[in-house]
Amino acid sequence: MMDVMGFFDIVLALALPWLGWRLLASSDLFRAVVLFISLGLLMSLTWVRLQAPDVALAEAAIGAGLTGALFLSALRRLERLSESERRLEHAGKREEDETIPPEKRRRAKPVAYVLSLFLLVVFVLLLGWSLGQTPGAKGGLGPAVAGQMGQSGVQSQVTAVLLNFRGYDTLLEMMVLFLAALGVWSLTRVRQTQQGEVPGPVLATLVRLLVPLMIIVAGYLVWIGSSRAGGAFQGGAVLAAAGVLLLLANVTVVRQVPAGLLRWALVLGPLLFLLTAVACMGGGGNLLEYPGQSAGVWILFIESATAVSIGVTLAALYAGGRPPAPSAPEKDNEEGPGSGVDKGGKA
Amino acid sequence: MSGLYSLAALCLLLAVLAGLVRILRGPTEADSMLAAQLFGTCGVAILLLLSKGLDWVVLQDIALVFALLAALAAVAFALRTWGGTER
Amino acid sequence: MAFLHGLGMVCILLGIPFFVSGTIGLLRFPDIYTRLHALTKADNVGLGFVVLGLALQAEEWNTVARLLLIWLLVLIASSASCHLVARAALRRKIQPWTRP
Amino acid sequence: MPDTAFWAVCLVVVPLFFALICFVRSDQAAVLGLLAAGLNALAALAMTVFFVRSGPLRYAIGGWQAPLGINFSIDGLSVLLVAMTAVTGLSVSMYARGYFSLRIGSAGEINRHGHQRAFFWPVWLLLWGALNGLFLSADLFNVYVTLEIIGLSAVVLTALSGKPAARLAAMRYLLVSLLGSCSYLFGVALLYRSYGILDMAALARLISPAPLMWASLALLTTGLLLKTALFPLHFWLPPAHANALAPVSAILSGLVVKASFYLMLRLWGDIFAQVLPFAAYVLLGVLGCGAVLWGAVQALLQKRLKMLIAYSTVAQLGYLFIALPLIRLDPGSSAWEAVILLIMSHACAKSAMFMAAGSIFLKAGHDRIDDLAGIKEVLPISSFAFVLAGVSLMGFPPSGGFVGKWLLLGVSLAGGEWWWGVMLVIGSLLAAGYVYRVASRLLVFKVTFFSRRQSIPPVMEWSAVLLALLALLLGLLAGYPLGLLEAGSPFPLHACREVMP
Amino acid sequence: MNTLFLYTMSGLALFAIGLHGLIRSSHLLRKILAANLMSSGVFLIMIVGACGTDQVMIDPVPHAMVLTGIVVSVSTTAVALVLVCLVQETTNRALLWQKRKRGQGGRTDA
Repeated sequence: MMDVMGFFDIVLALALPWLGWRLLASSDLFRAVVLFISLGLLMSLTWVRLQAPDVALAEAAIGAGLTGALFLSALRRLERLSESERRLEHAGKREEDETIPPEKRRRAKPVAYVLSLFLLVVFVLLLGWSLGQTPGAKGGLGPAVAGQMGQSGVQSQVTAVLLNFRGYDTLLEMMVLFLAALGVWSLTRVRQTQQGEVPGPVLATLVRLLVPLMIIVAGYLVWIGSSRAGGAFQGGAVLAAAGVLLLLANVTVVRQVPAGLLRWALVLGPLLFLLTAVACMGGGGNLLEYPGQSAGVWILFIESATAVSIGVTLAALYAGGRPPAPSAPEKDNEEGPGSGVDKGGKA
Repeated sequence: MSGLYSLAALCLLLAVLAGLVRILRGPTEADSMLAAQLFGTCGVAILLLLSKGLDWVVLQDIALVFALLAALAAVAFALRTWGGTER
Repeated sequence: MAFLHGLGMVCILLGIPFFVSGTIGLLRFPDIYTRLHALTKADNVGLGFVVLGLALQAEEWNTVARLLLIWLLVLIASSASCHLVARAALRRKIQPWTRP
Repeated sequence: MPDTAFWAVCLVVVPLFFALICFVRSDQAAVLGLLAAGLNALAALAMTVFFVRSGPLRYAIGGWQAPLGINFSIDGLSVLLVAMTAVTGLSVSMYARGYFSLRIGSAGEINRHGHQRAFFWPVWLLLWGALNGLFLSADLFNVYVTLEIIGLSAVVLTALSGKPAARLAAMRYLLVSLLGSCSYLFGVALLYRSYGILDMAALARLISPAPLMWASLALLTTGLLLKTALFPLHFWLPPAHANALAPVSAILSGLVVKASFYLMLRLWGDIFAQVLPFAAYVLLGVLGCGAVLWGAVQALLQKRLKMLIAYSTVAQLGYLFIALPLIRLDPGSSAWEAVILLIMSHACAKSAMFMAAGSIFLKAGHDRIDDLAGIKEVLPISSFAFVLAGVSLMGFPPSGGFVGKWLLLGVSLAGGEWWWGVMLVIGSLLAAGYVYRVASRLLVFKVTFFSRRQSIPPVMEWSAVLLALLALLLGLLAGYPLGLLEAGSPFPLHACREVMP
Repeated sequence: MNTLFLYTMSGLALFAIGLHGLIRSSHLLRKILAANLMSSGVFLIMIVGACGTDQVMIDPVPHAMVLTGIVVSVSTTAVALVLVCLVQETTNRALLWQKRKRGQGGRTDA
């Protein structure tokens, strides 16, 4: 038995760097993104082999699913921009800039290239050797976590670490997600998609079937998080997958969501997490010290709130900009000459 | 007995990797899109076999999420890159 | 009981060749439409067999239900995406391969 | 119940809470932002008062003790830096309120500046909360998350101005920040793999020379040097700081760069202090000298005022790295006090300078240094603030910069390594060079100065002047902050340290 | 040469490939892909560190760290991709260095 799974690991461990190399060496960007998604899914298999189900779920849902979808939509936007760019140049509007084509530039600095490659190889070999030297991990904080599992209020060790022992990390983690949504909203506004884009019959039925199932699976993952692999991040990611599917199929209900409600949904998770953290201090405890034996209940409450917020935030990140203004798109010249994405879209 | 499952899982993994070669060589973008489908089916099968081989029920949840996400990736491929407005 | 177990094993062993043939089809077929055909059909049947085999060997019912749910989901998803990819390819005016 | 720990928690929770509220109530963002800034300053003041009374403290978040849970370690260094952030942050917030209300006033561009204001406040408060969290936290991975928030919010703030140059600078800044965070995380992963502990104090006791430890130190240091923009890795800083909006430039140069240098101090001064050879410190010192020279020369050549100030940040950071070998060299703690004084006075002076430059830019419509002659007729207070901040940057008595450099000079001469002292003097002369270059343009008497008609609200000018004055007076009042340092001296390198159980 | 060491080497290789790609590739999208690769490599090394001798999980803390890391990297990637689109649109090239060639320092605003 061991040799077969051992061989399975060897194939997997060799496939990852090979795929990574092909990914960066591939000439066509679309193929690079596809390889990146395949790498994410293979990585998820690796996490399964390394006994990390939570990470496998998160990698599959966030790493391969959402990041892949983000890259695809960015790639499409880049192509549409360069397409409209070519049309403008064709029409002679943009002055021809004398940029040195990138290929030639790379040869311009061979010394730096060789030096950086050499440094990298030396560093990797040194690190590889030193990693080989050190004995296997002595269990780090594992025994300490196992010892305190009694008071943690949940069965799954990873959820206990994430939301109880190191809950402060997860709180800041939610702030990072919120900040990303803020950043994307502050940079651009979502293009006014043409109304005419009614999804085809097949896609409509697919969406009608998959989205409810995804929402149920998300709820299931959040619920199962306390005892097995799952939790707020994984549940939120699957919820976001449902949101992305709705955005993809250009379902009209998505555009009717009032901006105020959307902002509250984004803020809900971090705000409730912060308030519960402070509420724990009311009863004389420290920040995030769940009172008495009710840690399990508090954790479930926080997880469900954050899962909703993560889902909405990741879907908003996929949308890639502030929701279009409900009123007639007022003259929003928020950028300089090459103005906002909406200009590009109208070309 | 349970070695059979891992052997099957190994064959599927090799099949997936062989399938990835099509992406590298695939002339059109559509060929690269097949990867999502490939993972949808082979990845789920590998996980189900492993869950039986390693007797680990959690893998079925992961297989479920795999199937959902492979569907999302495939739809994202088809729509975001080629679908939509053909100018 | 052992009979069910044996039958399940046979089903799984039946499923694997379908996967392999799906991949070979993916590599050998000349154009996108035939490859789609190979991939969607062969792999789904392969998965069907594997799921059937595992279901036969499963002890409690919720595992069987879960396996069937996953199989149905993959069926729906891959057929829908096969349709979308084919439609997209047709829109991009990729001509199906004709025997020279 | 309120004691040092309570106020420390407030310092992290209040900015984060108001950031969320500012996002939801974006029309009252400015009012809420200012309220948060005031509350934050109050909390910092209260924490300092309680700290002086009760001394250093370890606060276990979630009630779990150090190795398992995350701890705040509130000692002299973190209290001082939190106070610095509070003071600089408060004045930048007041400046920003005036800045955006002025910009919105001009009818032509209501949308853009309304949009910028609506997103400036939540992102700035998130940055502020993360800065406080970073200075207080004693957990390596928790510091990674706060570093990530600081880096990402700095990038978003830089790109807020919407100009192509700002976007390009923000893109480059984001890639450098990605590279820095990834290598820092790799260092933390290797440390955890070999010692199984994430808490800084516990780690300091376990550290022993091993190949993996050296690799992790190298990774941690590269990550932090990238984020601190030390000399060879500084290419991303000038365009980012120069092309951002005025209050954003003040925040970036004054506070954000200090966060990763503070971590360098923690790593090189405390955790890895026993195992590191003196040669490593000398290497950083040499890079610091390079930064001082390169930054100053570039500053002298710049055509634009904000680029000049950005390059002066690169130079001033050089001083902080020159101080590292002196800290190792110096048995007493005067080198420590010098570094902290330099950090605090640079934060105040540089923020004041960028604020003054922002007002000048708004008034003159451009920031080409050569055409700024006679602007003092139109903007007397801002020009005075600029020159005052320049004095502190030059290290001219009685500014904090002077006392810091003077202490460092003493340490370098006493320790027999006179060349560091010589470097400091050369740096100061060069700094005097570029400050005088600008001052001569600002203060020359020239009656006719064409300027945009809009008048700069007084709050913008006075906040710059007050901050510059504070940087100047820091030298005189050096006793108080340094006294704080004694109360919780985090790094008695020689004395054995009381560490949690 | 047990499989854990193999996974560590594979993680290290991913980090090195990502680092090389981040520095060498010219297109911004490829740089962001490389950055994600680098963090995947680091995560792999962290999780391998958490495995006992026979690949069984003995320490959940690296798992929590990697989960946080994945969410941080998806957030940073999202902002980076939007920025790339904006850079491409205003300077019609998704490259970092074209500014240098057209004269330093375009027009700036306060």
